[in-house]
Amino acid sequence: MVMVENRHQALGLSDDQVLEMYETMLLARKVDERMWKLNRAGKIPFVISCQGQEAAQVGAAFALDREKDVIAPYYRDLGVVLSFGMTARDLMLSGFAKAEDPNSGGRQMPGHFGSKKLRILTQSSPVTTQVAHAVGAALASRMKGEEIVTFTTFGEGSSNQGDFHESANFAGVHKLPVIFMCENNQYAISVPVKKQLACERVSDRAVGYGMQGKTIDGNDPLAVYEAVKEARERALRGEGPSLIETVSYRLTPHSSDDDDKTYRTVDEVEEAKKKDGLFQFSTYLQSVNVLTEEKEKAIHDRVDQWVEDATDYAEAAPYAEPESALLYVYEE
Amino acid sequence: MVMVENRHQALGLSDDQVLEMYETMLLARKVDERMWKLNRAGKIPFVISCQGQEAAQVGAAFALDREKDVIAPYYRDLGVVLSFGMTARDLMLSGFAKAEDPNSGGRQMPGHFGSKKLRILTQSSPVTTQVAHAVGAALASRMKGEEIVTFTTFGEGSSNQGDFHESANFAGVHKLPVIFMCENNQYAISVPVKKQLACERVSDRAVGYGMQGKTIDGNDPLAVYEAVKEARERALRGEGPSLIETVSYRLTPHSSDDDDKTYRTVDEVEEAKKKDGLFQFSTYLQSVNVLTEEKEKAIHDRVDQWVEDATDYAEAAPYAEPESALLYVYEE
Amino acid sequence: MPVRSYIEAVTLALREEMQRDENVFILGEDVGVRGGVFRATAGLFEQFGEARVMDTPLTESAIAGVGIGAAMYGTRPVAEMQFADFILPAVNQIISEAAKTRYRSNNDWTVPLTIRAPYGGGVHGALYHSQSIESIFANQPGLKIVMPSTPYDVKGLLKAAVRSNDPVLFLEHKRAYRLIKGEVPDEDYTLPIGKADVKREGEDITVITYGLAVHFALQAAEKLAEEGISAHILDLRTVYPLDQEAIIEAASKTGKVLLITEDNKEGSIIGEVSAIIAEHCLFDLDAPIRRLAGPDIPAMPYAPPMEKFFMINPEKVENAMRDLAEF
Amino acid sequence: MPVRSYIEAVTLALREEMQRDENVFILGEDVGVRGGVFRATAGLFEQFGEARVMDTPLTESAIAGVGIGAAMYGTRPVAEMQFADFILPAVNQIISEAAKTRYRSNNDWTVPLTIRAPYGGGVHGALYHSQSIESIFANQPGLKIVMPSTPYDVKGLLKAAVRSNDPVLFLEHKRAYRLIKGEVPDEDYTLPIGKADVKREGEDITVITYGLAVHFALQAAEKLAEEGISAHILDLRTVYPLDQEAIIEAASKTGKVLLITEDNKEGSIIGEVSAIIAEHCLFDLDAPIRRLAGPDIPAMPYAPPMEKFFMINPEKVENAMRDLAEF
Ligand SMILES: Cc1ncc(C[n+]2csc(CCOP(=O)(O)OP(=O)(O)O)c2C)c(N)n1
Ligand SMILES: Cc1ncc(C[n+]2csc(CCOP(=O)(O)OP(=O)(O)O)c2C)c(N)n1
Ligand SMILES: [Mg+2]
Ligand SMILES: [Mg+2]
Repeated sequence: MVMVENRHQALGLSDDQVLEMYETMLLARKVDERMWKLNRAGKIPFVISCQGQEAAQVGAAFALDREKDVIAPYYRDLGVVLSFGMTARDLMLSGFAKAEDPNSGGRQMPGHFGSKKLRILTQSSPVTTQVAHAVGAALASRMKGEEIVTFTTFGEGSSNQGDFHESANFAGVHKLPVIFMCENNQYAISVPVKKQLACERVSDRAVGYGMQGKTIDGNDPLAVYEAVKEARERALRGEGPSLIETVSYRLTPHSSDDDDKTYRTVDEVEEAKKKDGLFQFSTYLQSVNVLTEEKEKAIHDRVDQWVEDATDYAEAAPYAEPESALLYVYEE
Repeated sequence: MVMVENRHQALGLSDDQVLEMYETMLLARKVDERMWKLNRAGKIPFVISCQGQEAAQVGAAFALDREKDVIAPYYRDLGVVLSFGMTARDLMLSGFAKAEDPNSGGRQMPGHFGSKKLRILTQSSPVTTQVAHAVGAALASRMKGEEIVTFTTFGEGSSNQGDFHESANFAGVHKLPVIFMCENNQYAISVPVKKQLACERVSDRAVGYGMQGKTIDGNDPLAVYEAVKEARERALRGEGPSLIETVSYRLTPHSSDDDDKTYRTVDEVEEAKKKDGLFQFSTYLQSVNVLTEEKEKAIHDRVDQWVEDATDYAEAAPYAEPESALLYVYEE
Repeated sequence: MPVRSYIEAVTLALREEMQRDENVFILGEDVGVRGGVFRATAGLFEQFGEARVMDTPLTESAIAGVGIGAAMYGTRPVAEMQFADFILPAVNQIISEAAKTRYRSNNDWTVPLTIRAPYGGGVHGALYHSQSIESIFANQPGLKIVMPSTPYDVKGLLKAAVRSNDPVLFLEHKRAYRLIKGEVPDEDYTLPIGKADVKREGEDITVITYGLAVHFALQAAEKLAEEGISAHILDLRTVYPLDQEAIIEAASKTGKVLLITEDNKEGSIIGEVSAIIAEHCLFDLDAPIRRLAGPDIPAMPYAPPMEKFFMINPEKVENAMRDLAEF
Repeated sequence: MPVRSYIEAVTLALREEMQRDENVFILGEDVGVRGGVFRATAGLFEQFGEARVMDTPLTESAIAGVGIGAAMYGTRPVAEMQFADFILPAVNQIISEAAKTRYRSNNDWTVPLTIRAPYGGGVHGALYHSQSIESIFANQPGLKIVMPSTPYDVKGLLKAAVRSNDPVLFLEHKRAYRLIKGEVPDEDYTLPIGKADVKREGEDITVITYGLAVHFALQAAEKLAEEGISAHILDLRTVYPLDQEAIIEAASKTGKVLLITEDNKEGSIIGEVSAIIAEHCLFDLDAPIRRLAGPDIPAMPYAPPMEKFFMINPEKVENAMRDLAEF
């Protein structure tokens, strides 16, 4: 067997921690896959996926303080919210739009995360608005003298929105403890990155906000972990925000309403699947003898069981009463 | 007398051309000064100034094709619009809000330039919207196969607006023939540049749009001329947009409604006046024997006469009829 | 006459106008190879090429703003907002710029720009893919807002919008896209922007509405006819500026008026319709001016029972019409 | 009781709330050392320091968006938009985010954010420094829009806005800033958001309005009283959501209603007021519901004769009131 460098120990991650990371990535993937099946079976109207981005999401989330930090994720961030305490059941409740869905009580589409308890700011659909909220939360946390950072994510297409620019600049000027992570998955629906941005890397934009910018392999959770950890430390030292771009590939169509064959080839997608961060991480963990065959099987079984339970529970759960739609417009 | 390098000939500018540039700068300054006097005398309700930015404005405008190029200037650009054919009389008519004002027929405040005949896109007050219009005009001109560029300007504070980001990126992706010039005058009303931007230079933002960025001494019309000329040539060669930052200083309060003593010292302003591009250019022209004492006097006399005539004409001119306010909401 | 769906009428109108005038071009998110997420621009990229069917970066303010600049320069851009809900980042460009350009330049510059956007609910779109957004813009002189109900009107009004020398917000009900079909001639025709249209003549009650609800009202009218109730139905078609004359005429005709919108009730454009009636023909009325609208909650939730609770539907319309007739 | 100007009441309310609650802070353009371009925050930077009176970059969407994030985190930001006209780049953050946060999170997250903005004309502000912008937002459940007319109301309502656990758009008439003075107690008090206020009791005609026009109506009422005409004047104070009960009561009382706004007529919030009346107390009316408003042109031109032509003023109000009384 070839000797592979143990990278996670060098980063201060224990074997248990990386296994937990792997399990979280797998759970995100499997919840997502199940959602597609449910959608194709006509049981839920909509899915939007994390597939291909779990490595970046979980790598980043584990670099944060998951008990204290605040996050403003975007719709693909199953891996992030699972790391922050959202459960498969919570996500399935959201997929089925049931009353018990902690994100919105079935009011929002799946992928619109939010939980005060878990410090996940509530999300909307118009892209990039959350970036400003993250900056606001960072400002408020610093005012209150709290030792935390705020972490926000968005797609590369969304990095063109005015709100990204205004928010990044605001954070730069006030040296706020916030981390901007752009999950570059090469497409904004059908539009490839070269028609979205003229710069080589999204991280090239960092200098315009006086902040550090880095582009990282988004299929490598440890590389993302390292970058986010460093950004977090800099933020806590008062050195301001960072912009981290993680490069990977969107393995599914944009959403269950999309047909990606109209704008990209099956070959291109198959090629990208070879670099899938989930399998790469599994291979790495095996190569450093952390993930044995039995362990892999145990993890898969556990995750499958969670997904199964979550689906059954959510499908059987009740909808909110129709008239409850009138509640919570204002404080009551 | 000390020998000074003849910089303008090296740039391909004739003596007559640089004298015309100087005269235009002086005219802008003197129109502006007169507007302040009229305001303080209670004759016009509002002024917003070009003072301190004439060198950059006129340097840039003369590098364009003033018979063909399209411009989307901002409210301080007296030097630009005078170079493009607006007259002192036109500007005074606008200052007095008279019917004959070619910009708006007295409908808009002074500083809101616009003239189809002169290819000056009509401007509004919300900052930075014109940047998108410039990009649109560049797109349309390229569609029509015309060999022109579009030129737009804005303040450094305004470079933080979402519209700057979205428009610059759009132009970068589509390699449009447009020049973005940021007139960095160190303040956005009372807010100094270091509280507006965290980057060192506004031009640091260019890389994020895959375009060339340059920071130029805005008190040196020849340096600005050179940069804009080069940007224009690149645009016409299909090499896309450029971002040029001209650094100077706002010599007046933000507007006639402002009191700059509340946020900056008189010393700071006096110090900046020493670098005033208008006087520097006069000194240069004298040193290369282009501007003689007689010529200087003749120019001053001519400019004074124009300002005088313009003021008299505009003051005596009639307002639009009150009911004419109802006209031109839609095509009639 | 060929029968076409509402969305086919959109595509047809765009194709014809692009053939007719090379200054017409399309810009928006995913409008190119993808043909739009609803496929309203399907086939146009293939027919007219990338330069005239342009995928833009994901930036609504720039889509509107670049469209405005291109329109000022003499082209006729048709900008697509992917969902009406996502027009909001472009509000400044639309209200401050497009709407005011002609006026502020004293008739010197104009913005012949059409902005298309799919609006409306009933498609499991939840809070941010279901909204009615017309009232946000329905107080902006210089702008026109067209909201057609039938494929025939779509074609004629969209072509008129593209040819208009003023900016037009053209709002298409996304649930109507494939649900509503109707005869659409192959010939070139336009319909006048600013004119409402009587979709059914009647004597007992007047229904004034627009968009998908026109069809609900027409269905209900058929049923009520069997009960001996005759409904007059006015389709506003242009919701800003309103066709005051047609509104006054329709209201006066029966003296009993029901106004319907899918939007939240308070502040919707039917409030203005009511005000016009109360101002001009109050003494012709035999009943209070009724309004049927969505509840005042932030658009409709995702869960089907709550979505259904929110949406106007044929039953709600029928009941409201019968109720009014019985007043 | 001390007499204070309208703008002094703004500053006082802000100062008191900042003293009362350290979570209250101010952000906006030039609000710091400069004390605001109208000087509404004058002295607060000196008293509370830079961290709580924060000059932001020139970016309205970020001002609103950062305010929203900070509010979600548990502070009470008061954001200033330098002119109401420049709130438009922030529309997406205000409508999509602030207004919908409580609802979309099923009551989990809230946005206790106040956004202040000077609106209104008559100050040589031309098209972009004179606008009334309330109708753009007056169809957004989750948001409240307050537009006070007197210094007393300013203080009480602004303090209530800061303490509100929902987002409030607080619109201050910039011409009222120094023109309108009135008694403002030193004591801490708040006034209820959502409640209209009878500013004058009367029997013959009802005027319903808000902002600066309240004063024009009060002046006119004095004059008309000499002619034997008694006017009842209702100040809406909160223009969204409207105080329906108060509107119905005021309209029913005299049966003759004049609605006044400085905004363009079509699509202004007084259309909704009219619709409420026409829906609930039509048979109490003795005259058509009249509206006095600005013409439907894009805000007011700069040249004084055209600005005057646009603006509501005491004479126009007096004439409209007399006219109605004589109906
Ligand atoms: C303001 C706005 N405009 C348009 C949309 C529709 N839309 C949803 S996702 C998306 C593409 C996003 O691309 P990117 O930012 O790269 O993120 P990705 O989906 O690839 O992760 C678009 C156009 C939206 N949600 N919000
Ligand atoms: C969208 C918008 N917000 C606020 C204003 C008010 N305002 C006018 S000029 C200005 C400062 C502009 O600063 P900068 O961009 O640096 O240009 P400068 O005036 O210094 O030339 C502000 C805040 C405005 N006109 N538009
Ligand atoms: Mg993407
Ligand atoms: Mg400046």
